Amino acid sequence: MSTAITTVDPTAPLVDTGGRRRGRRNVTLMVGLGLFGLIVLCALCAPLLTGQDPIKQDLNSAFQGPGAAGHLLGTDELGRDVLARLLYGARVDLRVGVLAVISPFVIGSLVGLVAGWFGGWVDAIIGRIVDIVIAFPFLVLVIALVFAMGPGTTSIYTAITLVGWVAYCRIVRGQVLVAKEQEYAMAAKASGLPTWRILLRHLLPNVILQAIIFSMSDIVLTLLAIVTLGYLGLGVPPPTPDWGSMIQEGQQFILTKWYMSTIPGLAIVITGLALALIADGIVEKANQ
Amino acid sequence: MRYLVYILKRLVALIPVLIGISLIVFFLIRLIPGDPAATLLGSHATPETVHELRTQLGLTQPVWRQYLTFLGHLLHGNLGYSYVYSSSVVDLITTSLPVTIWLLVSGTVFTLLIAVPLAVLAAARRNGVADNVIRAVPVIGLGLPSFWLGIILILIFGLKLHWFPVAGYGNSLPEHLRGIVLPGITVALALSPILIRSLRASMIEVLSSDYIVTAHSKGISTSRVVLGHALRNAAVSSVTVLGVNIAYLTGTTLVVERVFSLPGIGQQMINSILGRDFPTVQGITLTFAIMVVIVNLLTDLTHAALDPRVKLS
Amino acid sequence: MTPPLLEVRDLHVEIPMPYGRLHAVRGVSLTVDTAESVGLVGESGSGKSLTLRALLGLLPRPARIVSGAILIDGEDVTGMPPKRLKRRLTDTMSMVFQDSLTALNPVMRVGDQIAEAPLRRLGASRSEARAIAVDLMNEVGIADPERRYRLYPHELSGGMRQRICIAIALSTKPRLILADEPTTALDVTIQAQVLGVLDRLRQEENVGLLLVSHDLAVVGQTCSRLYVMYAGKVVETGDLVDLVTAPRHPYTFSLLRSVPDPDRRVARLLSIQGQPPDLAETITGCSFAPRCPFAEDACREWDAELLPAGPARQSACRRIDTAERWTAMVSQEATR
Amino acid sequence: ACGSSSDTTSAKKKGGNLVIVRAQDSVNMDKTTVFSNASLWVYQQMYETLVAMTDDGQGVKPWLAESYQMSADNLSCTFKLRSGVKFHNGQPVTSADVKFSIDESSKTKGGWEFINSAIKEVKTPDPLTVVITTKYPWAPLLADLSCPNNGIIPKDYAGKSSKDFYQAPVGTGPFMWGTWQKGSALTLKKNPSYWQPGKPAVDTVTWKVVPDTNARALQLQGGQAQINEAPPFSSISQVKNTPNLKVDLFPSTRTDYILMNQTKKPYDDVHVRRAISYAIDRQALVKNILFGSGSVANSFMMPSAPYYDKNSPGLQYDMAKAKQEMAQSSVPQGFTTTYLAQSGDAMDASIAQILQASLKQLGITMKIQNVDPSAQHDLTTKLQYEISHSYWTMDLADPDELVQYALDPKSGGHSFNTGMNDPDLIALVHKAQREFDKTKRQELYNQIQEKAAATAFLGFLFYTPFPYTQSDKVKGFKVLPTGYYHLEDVSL
Amino acid sequence: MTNEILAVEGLARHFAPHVSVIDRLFGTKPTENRAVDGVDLVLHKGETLGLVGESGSGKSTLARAIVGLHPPTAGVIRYDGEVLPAKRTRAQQRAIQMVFQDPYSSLNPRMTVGQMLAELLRFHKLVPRDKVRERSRELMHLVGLPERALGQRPRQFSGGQRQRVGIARALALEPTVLLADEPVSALDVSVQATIINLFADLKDTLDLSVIFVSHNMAVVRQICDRTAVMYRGRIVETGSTGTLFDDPVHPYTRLLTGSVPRLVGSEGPVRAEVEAEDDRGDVRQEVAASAARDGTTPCRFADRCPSVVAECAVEPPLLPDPRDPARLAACVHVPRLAEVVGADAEPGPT
Ligand SMILES: Nc1ncnc2c1ncn2[C@@H]1O[C@H](COP(=O)(O)OP(=O)(O)OP(=O)(O)O)[C@@H](O)[C@H]1O
Ligand SMILES: Nc1ncnc2c1ncn2[C@@H]1O[C@H](COP(=O)(O)OP(=O)(O)OP(=O)(O)O)[C@@H](O)[C@H]1O
Ligand SMILES: [Mg+2]
Ligand SMILES: [Mg+2]
Ligand code: NI
Repeated sequence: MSTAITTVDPTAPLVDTGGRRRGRRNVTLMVGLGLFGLIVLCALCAPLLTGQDPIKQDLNSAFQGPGAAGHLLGTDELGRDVLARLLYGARVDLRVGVLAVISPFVIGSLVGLVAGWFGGWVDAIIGRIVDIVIAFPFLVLVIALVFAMGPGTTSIYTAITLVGWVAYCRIVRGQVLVAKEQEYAMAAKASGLPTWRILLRHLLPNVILQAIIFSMSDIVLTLLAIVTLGYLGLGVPPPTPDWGSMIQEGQQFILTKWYMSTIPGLAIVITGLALALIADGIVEKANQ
Repeated sequence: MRYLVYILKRLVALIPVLIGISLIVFFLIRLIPGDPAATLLGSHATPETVHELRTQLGLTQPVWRQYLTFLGHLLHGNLGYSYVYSSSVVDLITTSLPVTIWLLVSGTVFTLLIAVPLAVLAAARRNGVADNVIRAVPVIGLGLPSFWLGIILILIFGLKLHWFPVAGYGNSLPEHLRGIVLPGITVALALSPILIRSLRASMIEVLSSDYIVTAHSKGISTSRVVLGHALRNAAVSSVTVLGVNIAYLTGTTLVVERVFSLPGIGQQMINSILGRDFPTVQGITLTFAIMVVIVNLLTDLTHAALDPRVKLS
Repeated sequence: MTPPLLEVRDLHVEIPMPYGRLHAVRGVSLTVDTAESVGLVGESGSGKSLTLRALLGLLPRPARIVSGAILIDGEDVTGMPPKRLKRRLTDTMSMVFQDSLTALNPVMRVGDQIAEAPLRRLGASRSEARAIAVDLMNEVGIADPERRYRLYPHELSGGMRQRICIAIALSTKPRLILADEPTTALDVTIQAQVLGVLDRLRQEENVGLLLVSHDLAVVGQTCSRLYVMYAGKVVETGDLVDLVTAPRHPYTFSLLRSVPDPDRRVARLLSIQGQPPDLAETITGCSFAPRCPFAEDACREWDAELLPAGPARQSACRRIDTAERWTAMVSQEATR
Repeated sequence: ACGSSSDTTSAKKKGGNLVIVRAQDSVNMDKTTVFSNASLWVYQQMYETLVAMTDDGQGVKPWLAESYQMSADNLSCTFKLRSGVKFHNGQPVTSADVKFSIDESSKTKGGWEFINSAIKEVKTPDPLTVVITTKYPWAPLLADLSCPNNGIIPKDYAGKSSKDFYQAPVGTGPFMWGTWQKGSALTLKKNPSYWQPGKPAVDTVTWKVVPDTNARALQLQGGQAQINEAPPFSSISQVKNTPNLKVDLFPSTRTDYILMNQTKKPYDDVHVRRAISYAIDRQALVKNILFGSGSVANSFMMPSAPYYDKNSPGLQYDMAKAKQEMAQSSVPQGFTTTYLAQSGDAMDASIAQILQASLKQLGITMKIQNVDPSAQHDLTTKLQYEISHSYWTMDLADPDELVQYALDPKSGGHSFNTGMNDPDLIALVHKAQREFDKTKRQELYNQIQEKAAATAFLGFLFYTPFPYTQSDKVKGFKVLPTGYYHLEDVSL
Repeated sequence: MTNEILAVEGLARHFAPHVSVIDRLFGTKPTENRAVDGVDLVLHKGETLGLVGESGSGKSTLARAIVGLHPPTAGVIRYDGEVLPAKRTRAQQRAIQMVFQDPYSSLNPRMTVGQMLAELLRFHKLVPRDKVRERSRELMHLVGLPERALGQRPRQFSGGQRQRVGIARALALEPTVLLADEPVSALDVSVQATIINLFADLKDTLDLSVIFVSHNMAVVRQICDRTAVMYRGRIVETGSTGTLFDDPVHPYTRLLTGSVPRLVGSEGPVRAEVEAEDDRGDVRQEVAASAARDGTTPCRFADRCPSVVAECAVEPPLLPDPRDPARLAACVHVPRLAEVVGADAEPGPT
């Protein structure tokens, strides 16, 4: 019966008959978390994994290719150890990436929650603001903001927050519009619970999933935005090792020393992959 | 007619958004440290000459006056004069805008060419090897910055293989066509992972829906079912995703234009920011915003054209 | 004697799941004759839909037929190469689904959806296909078919949509329609109309009907013969009136007693205690035994199979002999 | 890329389109106010001066003027114009045009007028004679007249407004105005009736804006451009090994410095400045930043400039001395400071990081603050910075412009934005300006260089050549120490 | 009447789709959806009132308006003799509770049953804090669930069990009036029976007054004392369940009861296959024309009614049946019924 190429999922939820089904392994999520955990671990254990100082210059042994003695991944133009910079850079980037996503996430979700639930003029006003912010291409506005505030991590956080919250707002608002018609929301309302409680306790946990999933790819996009800011000279100030500035510094030598920008680039790719897997895993888990 | 009225409505609805945008642009630019007059005059300028130029440029007026003047000009379709080039901003934009639009269009086309077949394949072979590869590999496009990807593409296809010009935009249509391939692919590589994911997800959802079973039960061929029934439905939800992301990635053109030295407004914008060329930055940001709005409008129209359930209102 | 239009022998369907294999259909055998209307009832999850979809080769993704034979006009089609099999099955049968809104492609004009099979399969030209579609719409009782041809599913009411579904099913000129709860989503008044259409098609066009429902009354109104399914198996079969008036399986009996009667108020409905068995596990003995008030130890051991239970009737109960006593026992319990 | 290169080979001797890729676009063609090199190098192909700088950058040679004669009192100079020279519009060049051109530049505020500040009057006794008088004896006069602002344009802007004129300017140069797509490309056309017979060789010159370093290199390799104006030093060894490409390192007047703001503590302390100056490992900078293509600086003046003193005792790398100076300073324990870096400038970033590492050894914690070029310029000229980096290139064959800018705060530059104000040095600077005797003048400049070095008002870093990568089809391309080039000599 | 606990008078709830400022500029007028359009209804103490009608007739909207989820467009709701204000007091809110239709979406998937109940008990201070768990356990017993259910999340229950949880949630607030919006229609037949039985038991033990919304006529017949038939936002007939089913007065009620499938005994499929294959087209046109002329609202069933007459141009109010004043029907034929007592003039069900 191989002609039956239809793909129909069981729509009727199953009655949970014990631990067996709950204990079902979610390979995607586990691989994603594992990979991400590994990256975090590498970042945390950077001093253990390499004896090198990421900002220690050795101008006499610059530009050593990967595999050079004492420098597994080689050295950069100032003779700093690339591996050490990569590992310590993970600390910076994960922090920046996560921090730069958390505040837009929180702000956007809350605003979206309020807009979706109350509707009416509240929604109309928020909607207009969202329209305006969304009308700017992300990078254009971030660049302009960072220019205005001057380069540096604080500016990057602020700029990304100011621009990034709208995405979360839109996602959450959309979800709330659906969820508030759901009977559990009505049930909460009918039992006389105060609005803030309905919003935070009943709606939020149910609408936040999409935002969390989005935040996974958002972290990557944010890292990338930071890298691009670095390319335009607005990134994390030196000598802090960060993947973005590593790529940016390496990109001057891309034609001669291709690995200098490719190695940190791959680090971002792997992080992106891990986060994408986590996002997929969350979706899978939610559908279970 | 339905579409015309709709477009008209959307344009009217645009007015407050445009005012908001102009406000942001105007005040944001003025927050950027650095004095355009001083920048223009360079190292030998004396405070008096700087002041003179400031007065001449209208920078000594209160900011709100400047804004009103700006708005007034805007209503006449006048975006002011570039401080740096001393030519009209509208002229600057009209010469470089087609390049950017051309880049966006080709980027979108390449995105579709890359993403649609891969997404369909991945959805059809769900959880198979092909699916996993298709889901994992494009992340490279997402994770690697455009300036890196662009250079690598130039190295391979421009210098090694000589398939496409190393850079530039050319002067004739065939040259434009050849010249836009690599930049277009660079944009597409960043955009397609997102589209692949979205399209794959909606394909899977669509393929598991009842009407696909109905179609199968008619006994028509599988390819007809997938392409004729499933893809169009999956496209309905992915069009929005594509639209949002084109808008989002309009910013990428900034970098791509730089790498491929395309004379588009993205490159123009960076230069103008660096040169404190307020009117040009304003004009270009405004243009970007309008482009995004238009992309959104086109998205909605496409969505409505694809999905009869959508009412245009 | 001519072979029946459709015969299914000992059909088994399994669904591989991460936690094991779900043995959802466990040896279903049934026959449908030309122009006959047969009902298949049973509670949710008993495997009715899977059985039906298996017949058309349209099982959902991981599910597959593990054994069993499908005979059309007495010919075993199970071994055919996939392409021919699909053709043969869809030539003979077509299907109508429960939810007409999701069963129709939302972005395609309903007329085109009906015309698709004639156009792509029967080699009709575009205008011929269109004419066929309009005829079919007429046939299922859609007024003003020319105009409605151009509408999209969401622009039609539920009853209309279900008629379109039936027209689509008819578009392949089938001899048998498999209807999976075709009226569950409809209002009673509309339900009556749709059932009327199906019945008229049977009488006038000789299209056989295999109707799946969990609502005994719906089946009862339309069909002449019934199969009752429980946990992936047919537990009782027979002529409708016989089966309803004198059930020969305790599950059928309880089912009949648990539905309220629109014409009469009963003191108390009978509710069957417990849950149906987990289909992922092996079931020994009668699968209804754990819930059956009349079960004895032997019921949990025997190799449950359909036994003859009167003229043209079969039941998978070892204790048919006690059937008369059930009524008494149950009414005692209900009054308690 | 093959296609275009075969085109150019067929026109080997004459003609062809020369494409120069560069990082920045020109700004404006107004010779009186525009300083940007990117504009200068373009408009110099259109406007010519009375005298031109010699190839070694040490003096001037006749150009539009056939000959010139200094008066005995050193207060005036008489120029004889070359006859038969015509502007691009066909109008012949007369002394009236020269007077108009020079007066226009002296008059226009906010531009190059300071160059002409010594000029008292331009007189035109006859159509081919020009007499220029100065307010006081002024040694750099001839060099000043070779400066691009004194390029000769038609009188009264050939009847146009100055604004319109500079939109499509007219001069006598080897190339005429073509098209300009702002932000992207500027093209000049060959002047068919140029006064130097047989020149120029190429039909058009296009300056293409390619901000990305790699993209510029790739375009050169791909044959889409013939000259790369600013290849990074890091790529030079690679280009040397690429067939069909060549590298030139033209001696330049570019010198890089560390700026220290004396109006901020503790940079007012000479010991601190000296300590920092001693702490800079210039050899390492040359090796790692210039990839060997440059030399260590010992003076704020450069070898390619006249009156440079190669024995000037600029402070050199010596950590021990640095620590010693530090110990004598007002902040022996070190201090915290912020380096104002130019974002997007790889060289600046490297200098900053190397300096950061060196200063750490002196107990100085240096933070790096990135700002964009415009803001950096803004902040340094307003003396709102602590320590930063800058460089200088000469515009003319006389050191006075630099010396005055670097040491006399009244020249408008806050002594190279350091806030330095040393009356002795300022007196010496003015004395040197009026000295016509070469040996005496050399003597004065030697003194200035020595004294200035002792104050460590700038941390002299290194002298860099102008790196240019070219396709090997390009012949005759030469860059003067000021960065100027004569494209009429170039052929493909 | 003294024993009425809840009364609805002229209740209307219209939905106006949101029309943006821009659309208004372009002259788009909001089209109102009159989901509930003037309902009069009385619920007596201890009674179970059935509410039937086709899909979209406004049953849920009416129920939600009564619970206070939709502010009414017009009309009042009287609870225990008092008009309910727009903002109900906690006690009033608590007194009228609702059981929802869909057992899958009516429970918050991220809360355990215990948390859900505890939240309500604490917020309404129904029991002292230390008694919350005990009361929760009691509620579980009441709806026939094991105590361990308190620790489970909705997805770990079957449909029937979820519906029990939904009932427990409503009962936790100790209401006097319970609205059940199609509580069994999403359930399997065998499970349906247990929930119906549960309702019957609870009603007796807790002395609840219940409004039971359903489109399943058989279910309503089984548990309701009285029944109201709703058609396009209005009640068209009320009466005690038995009489209403056996002898429907309003033509719509007749259609409804006649369409109910019957297991055995009915003579095959119901007649009305294609709706209104009709001979009364002329009358309908006349009704529409005269209504338009006089500016009246015609009877809302007129366009489908097999017994439409010219008087139907004016929508009749609920009229008492001359044979039995406890029965009301909104049909012009009602007053005439006195003449035809016993002789069924129109073709009706057996
Ligand atoms: N795609 C699937 N994946 C996993 N399990 C499935 C799938 N489809 C059906 N099942 C399971 O197979 C069993 C039989 O399902 P089936 O749909 O045939 O039941 P049914 O009798 O039609 O029930 P209903 O009345 O609810 O439609 C059920 O236990 C169901 O959960
Ligand atoms: N929140 C709402 N906003 C707009 N329209 C609504 C809303 N809720 C209900 N309606 C509309 O009101 C009408 C009555 O709906 P309601 O849900 O009350 O009907 P119902 O009788 O409960 O139907 P069903 O049997 O399908 O549940 C419908 O036309 C519906 O579309
Ligand atoms: Mg089913
Ligand atoms: Mg409802
Ligand atoms: Ni080539």
